[in-house]
Amino acid sequence: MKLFTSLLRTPSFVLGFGLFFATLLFALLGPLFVHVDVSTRVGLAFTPPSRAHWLGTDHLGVDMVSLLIAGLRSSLYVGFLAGTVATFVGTLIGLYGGYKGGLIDDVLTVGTNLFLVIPSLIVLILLSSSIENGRSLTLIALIIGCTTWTWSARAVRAQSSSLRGRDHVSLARINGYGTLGIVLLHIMPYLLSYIFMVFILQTATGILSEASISMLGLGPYDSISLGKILNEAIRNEALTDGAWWAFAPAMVLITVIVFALYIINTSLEGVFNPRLRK
Amino acid sequence: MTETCSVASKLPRGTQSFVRRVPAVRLLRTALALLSLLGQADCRRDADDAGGGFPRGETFYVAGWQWGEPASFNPLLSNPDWPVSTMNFVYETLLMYDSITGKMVPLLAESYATHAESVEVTLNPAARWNDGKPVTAWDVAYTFELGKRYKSLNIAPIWQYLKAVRALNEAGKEVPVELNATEGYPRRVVFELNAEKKNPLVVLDALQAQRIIPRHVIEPMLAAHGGNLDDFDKLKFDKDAVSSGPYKLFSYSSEKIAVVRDDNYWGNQALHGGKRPTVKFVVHPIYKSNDHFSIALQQGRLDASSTFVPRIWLKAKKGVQSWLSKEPFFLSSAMPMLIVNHKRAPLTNVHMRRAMAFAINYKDIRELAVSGYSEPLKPGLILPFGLEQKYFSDADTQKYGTWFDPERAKAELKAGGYTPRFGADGELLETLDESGRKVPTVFVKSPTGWSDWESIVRISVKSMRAVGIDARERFVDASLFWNALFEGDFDLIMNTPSSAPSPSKPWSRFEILMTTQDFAPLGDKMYKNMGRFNDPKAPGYIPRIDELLTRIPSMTDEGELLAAYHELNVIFMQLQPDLPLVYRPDAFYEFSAKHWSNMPSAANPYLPPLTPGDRLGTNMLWAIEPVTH
Amino acid sequence: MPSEPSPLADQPLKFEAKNLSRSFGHGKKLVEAVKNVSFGIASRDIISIVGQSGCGKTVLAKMLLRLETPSSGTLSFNGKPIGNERDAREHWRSVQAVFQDPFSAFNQFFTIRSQLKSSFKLFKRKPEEEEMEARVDAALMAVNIKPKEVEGKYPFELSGGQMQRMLLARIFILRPQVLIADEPTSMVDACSRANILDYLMKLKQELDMTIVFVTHDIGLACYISDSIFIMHEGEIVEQGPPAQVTGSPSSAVTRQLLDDIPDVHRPWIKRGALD
Amino acid sequence: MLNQYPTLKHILGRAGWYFVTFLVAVTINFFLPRLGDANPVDTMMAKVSAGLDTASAKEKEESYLKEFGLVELDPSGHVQRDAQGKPVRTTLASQFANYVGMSLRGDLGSSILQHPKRVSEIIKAALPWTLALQLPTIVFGWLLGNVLGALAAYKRGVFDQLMYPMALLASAIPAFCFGILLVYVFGIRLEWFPAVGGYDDGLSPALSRQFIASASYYYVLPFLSVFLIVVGGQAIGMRSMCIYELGTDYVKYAKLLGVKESKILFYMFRNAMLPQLTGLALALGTMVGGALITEMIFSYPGLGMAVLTAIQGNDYPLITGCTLLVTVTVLIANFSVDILVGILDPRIRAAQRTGK
Repeated sequence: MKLFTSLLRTPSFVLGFGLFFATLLFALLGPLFVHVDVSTRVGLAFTPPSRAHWLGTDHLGVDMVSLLIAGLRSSLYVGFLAGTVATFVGTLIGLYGGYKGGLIDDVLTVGTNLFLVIPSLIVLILLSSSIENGRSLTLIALIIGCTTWTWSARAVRAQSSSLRGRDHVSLARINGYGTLGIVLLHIMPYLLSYIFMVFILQTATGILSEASISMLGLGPYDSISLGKILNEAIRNEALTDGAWWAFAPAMVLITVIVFALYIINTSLEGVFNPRLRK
Repeated sequence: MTETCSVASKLPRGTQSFVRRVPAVRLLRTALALLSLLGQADCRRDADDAGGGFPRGETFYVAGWQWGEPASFNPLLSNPDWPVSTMNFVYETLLMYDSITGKMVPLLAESYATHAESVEVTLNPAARWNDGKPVTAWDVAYTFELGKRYKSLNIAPIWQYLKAVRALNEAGKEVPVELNATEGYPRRVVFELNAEKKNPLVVLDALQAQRIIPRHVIEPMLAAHGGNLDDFDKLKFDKDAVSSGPYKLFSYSSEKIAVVRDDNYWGNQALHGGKRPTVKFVVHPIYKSNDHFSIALQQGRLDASSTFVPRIWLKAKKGVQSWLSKEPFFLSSAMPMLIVNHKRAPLTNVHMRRAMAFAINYKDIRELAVSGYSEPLKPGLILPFGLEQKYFSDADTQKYGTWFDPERAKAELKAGGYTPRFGADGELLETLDESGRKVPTVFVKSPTGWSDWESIVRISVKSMRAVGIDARERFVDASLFWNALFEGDFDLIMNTPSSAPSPSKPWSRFEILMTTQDFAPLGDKMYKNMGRFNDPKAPGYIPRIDELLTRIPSMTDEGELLAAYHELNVIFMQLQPDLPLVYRPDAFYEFSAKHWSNMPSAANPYLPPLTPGDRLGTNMLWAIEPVTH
Repeated sequence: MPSEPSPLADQPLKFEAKNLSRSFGHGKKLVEAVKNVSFGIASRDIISIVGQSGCGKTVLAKMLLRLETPSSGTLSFNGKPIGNERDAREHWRSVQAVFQDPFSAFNQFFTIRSQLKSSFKLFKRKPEEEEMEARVDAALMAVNIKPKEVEGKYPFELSGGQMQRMLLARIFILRPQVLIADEPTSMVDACSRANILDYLMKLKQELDMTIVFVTHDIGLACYISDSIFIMHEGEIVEQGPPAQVTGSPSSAVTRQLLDDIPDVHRPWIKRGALD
Repeated sequence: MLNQYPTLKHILGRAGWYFVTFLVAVTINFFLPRLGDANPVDTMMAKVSAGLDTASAKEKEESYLKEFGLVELDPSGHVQRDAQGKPVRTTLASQFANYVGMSLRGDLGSSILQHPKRVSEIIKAALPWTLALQLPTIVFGWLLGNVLGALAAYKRGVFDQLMYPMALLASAIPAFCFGILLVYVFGIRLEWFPAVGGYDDGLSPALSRQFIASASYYYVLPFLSVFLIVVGGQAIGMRSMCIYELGTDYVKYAKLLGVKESKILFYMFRNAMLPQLTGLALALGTMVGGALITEMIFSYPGLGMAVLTAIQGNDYPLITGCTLLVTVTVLIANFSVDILVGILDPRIRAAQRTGK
């Protein structure tokens, strides 16, 4: 509670959270106010904004506002799913390696470094281009999650290894807790705020990664995402034809979400860190 | 390097001072200097022009033919890079087909004639290789005969239809080959037709498509490689190749390919009244995506392009033009379509195919996916305009054809025993067949990243679903696409079969879609009739189609020909083996008049709409004039 | 006091260390925390390990607790080498500990009571729910805390003295043969300190427990111990009953330790610390 | 044996781990692209088979399969066939063995898509462009970002309040969005800078003033598109590191003792910088990945595009060659930073000696 009030007194948190909440509302409640229809043709290609269609149409004459709402939903979905997977994998490996130390830690560290060394974008591209059938939104999110967990593993590992010598961990050990129990009950709770920050950053990374691979034309083909809107706009020459409404709003949305998540993260850091940096 | 300095002084003043003033730029310059040192090894050829560059007033920039890094200019490869592949810059064809008049224009050949049992070509006596040797009938015969020896050559399939290619002298006698002959060489080439498969049309196609190579150079080279074509294919032919064309390869890198005018070109005297091309260099920049060509075109960096430029009317403000200055802007000759797999349910059912043909919103495709660049689509496989118009029957299409008509689509579905089930929100849930079983989803394959095709597929799927056909898009990697097409691994697949205008149209369009030659089961490759239509071993085989396809090429009576085409087109419309979607040009042709004037267009139609070097478009290089600013 | 017998009572006890060493790192800067230590604890006494900070006493305690592995030498408990047992819990059933910092010894995220209850994990057969509750209550009573007082409370809601008693309550539940008390009094006020020492005595007397008392305070050690080990730089430099060690210290280290005891009758400035 | 030379021992130890990482990376590089069922020869065939009859197409296909080692050969060099007469494909394992053997000989094979070009040829031509675009961008961006971040942390006040949100925003904008925006505004609308390519179409790479001027002019937009984002990201990192350092006891103590401000700043900067070095190594690691999108947006020559087209066309030798190169670069960058930090940071130096 105290934490929450002190957060509310942080202007950057209010700004970040406000922005994020606004995009979330737009994605979730948008369909209540706007008739979302991403298949019907309502005009010619790249019709400029008008009263009926505030942001004009895309290259297939589909209402841009509808596309943005649908795209935003997918992007948020990818972000959260990828963020969850990456945080989960990274946290688990980081916690375990950091607590165990020794050879297991070394092996895990090498594994982590390995994934860090091979650029994740390349792995992403390789994986997503080698999957012929059903490069679905969910699959892409999972792939992103499975390739971007590395730095959260590193960050969590450092924290976890600093906790392993604490008395309460020793007590848990002589109380007969197994490794899993210690990691989950006696180390992870201490890092929850940290892991939450990691999750926020991983979500931002997920959204950016999806946009990147969609930009390269390797996006999901079962749904619309912000990256795909951009990709379609560029490939269908929205730039050349000056159809800013086909790409600028999608860019703004991506930037706003990521920006909001970044500010939330830094403001959280300001609140959490005094405790972490003992 | 002396030339470098003199050229550098021609640099616009603004640029120079810009370079001098900014320290960051100076740093950068050093970095780049180091960089180009690194790049030196690769740019050997480029170094030939010593960084002097291509003077804008003498250079023509063209694009749309080369998408990746150039690798080889070997004329025997199936896919050499621009300017060798399908261009008349370096190697030349015997004749050039004029898609507007339907006539063959002379190039290496002075004339040609079709006889009952043969096609005969007479070479231009002035035709010369750039080493001074004449282009002989031996060269022509050798070029074609290589296809008999090496089955992997593009020219090989013609030997189904040929008995022999013979080089004759004026007197009609064969003379022994003499590689270094400069006089008394044969100029007449007789293509003797295979009596069992008499088809002069494919021979005429080959005369305007096959580039002739110098026997006196290639034969010894091939011999030096022990006759091993795979070894020979490794030769790049990127330096001092012996060729007959008006241009030579000048330089190439991953960013561009350039050709330079050959001032000793034989055709300057023989074909162009002593004039040489006004263009000294033709450069093909290699950009990484389609829209970059549009940007370059509207900024005047490109003079002509053969890429798809959407909404050209918006670019007209910046000086981008096409053949016509108003809709439909282009002349169409090709028909992108959905190839139907006849071995997969429910596509085996003619009602389903016709329902699809009635369901698709051709107007949306034309207006949105191809920017309205063609006449509205009419049913059948014959173009209702241009040279093919004479075979087109409006009455037949009214009677048998399919148009965009959702109600009739639904009626066809009903006739086929199909019942669609829609959800509360109007979305199609599934389609049930007569026995109440779910009809499998029909997937429409298309390569990812081909933006106009993707749009076409999206619109088709949308309109099919609207009437109750359970179709879905499936975009696949280009690398997977072609294999799927040939092996029949698809339900519906995008393709533009046999698109280039040639003497054999519209026969070849029917043939590639409906022939049962080399019929192979799914999983084996078929390069024609990829949809496995009209299986000769299956019940319901219609021998009449093969009969018509075999007979049309040798028909000479126009009335007979007309009747045959009508019959074939009616069969196509009734059975709807495939789903044509829209018309579009075989090769797009856009140009910018910023640097060169007198480009061919509908207003100035001295040549068909082709970029320079592309078939008859080559002749443009003598006619265009630099714009003086 | 609960009258039921300790689950682990009446077993012979023998703690034996032979040439025990523990070092960290390697190369030039090898740190030997414990050097070649040998001893045997066979009685059910209170044994104090006394030494200055960094003398290796905590590392030694951790090795006895099986929280650290010796680099060399052997450590056996009741004849079985430590670390070789199939079930580590076997060892912790017999050897338990209270730690220096009561605040950091408990997990901040669970209630005190639930953490006390989790001690039953060590039991071979986990008692019924009701019995566990009763035992926890009994253990709390044993350290003079009304169960109601700490009902639903988290570690950070209690005082240091209370927390330290909670650690002891654990011991009343587990009733090990050996208790290793690592500076249990250093973080609490003087009043609680005496209290805690009393409980340790009580554990010894009532439950017949052997207590290894780790401290830097030789005075405290004298107060409760039956035997004292003096450690310095990883080695045991002197051992014996308190009277002998304090009465006639044989090593300079012991003398120094004795000198460090604050003496109200002697002004500290006279000791020449500022010379 | 090496105990007398802890630093050397440390370096060797790290080198050992990096070597293991390298081996695993090489294996992944090989197998990852081959996960899909796409066959590069099909792509080649698609390009060449137009107009071929089935029999000759088959023959051609087999000759390609043979050349790329995708079919088993009998001792006389002929393609082995199964009962149906189809060629026997090689197993992935034997392809891997072949690949390892070739890699050890420094032979990256020839490209499939750009057949018959050698992979090393392609990389050699593309790499300088990628390096020229990415290296200065990352290094200068890193330097400027660190200076700005340190200043913001030290000065606080208005400078920080302005710089920090800007830096956050800059790092939140996806690089490609920024690139597209630059192309749109400065390349297409205003036409101040070229939108496409690496140098004037009318020039060829050479050491001439004209070429260098042109290349510099074309360099501006791609450079900016990456540079500002790097600056933003680095400034944020440096700022928080410095704020942390400012709060440490040694800085407080030094201030109490009246140590000169510039000296404090120097120590603070040095200490805060070390973790940032790791960031630099990582940034260098993402170089080719980042280059990919930049090069695509600007049609800029370089390795990124080669990688992308290779991936889309399943050009295994080229993919493997490029990823191998990337892996080696990243490993070397990380290794050097590891060693450098070890030498520069007294804390880590001490830790090396105690081995912990």
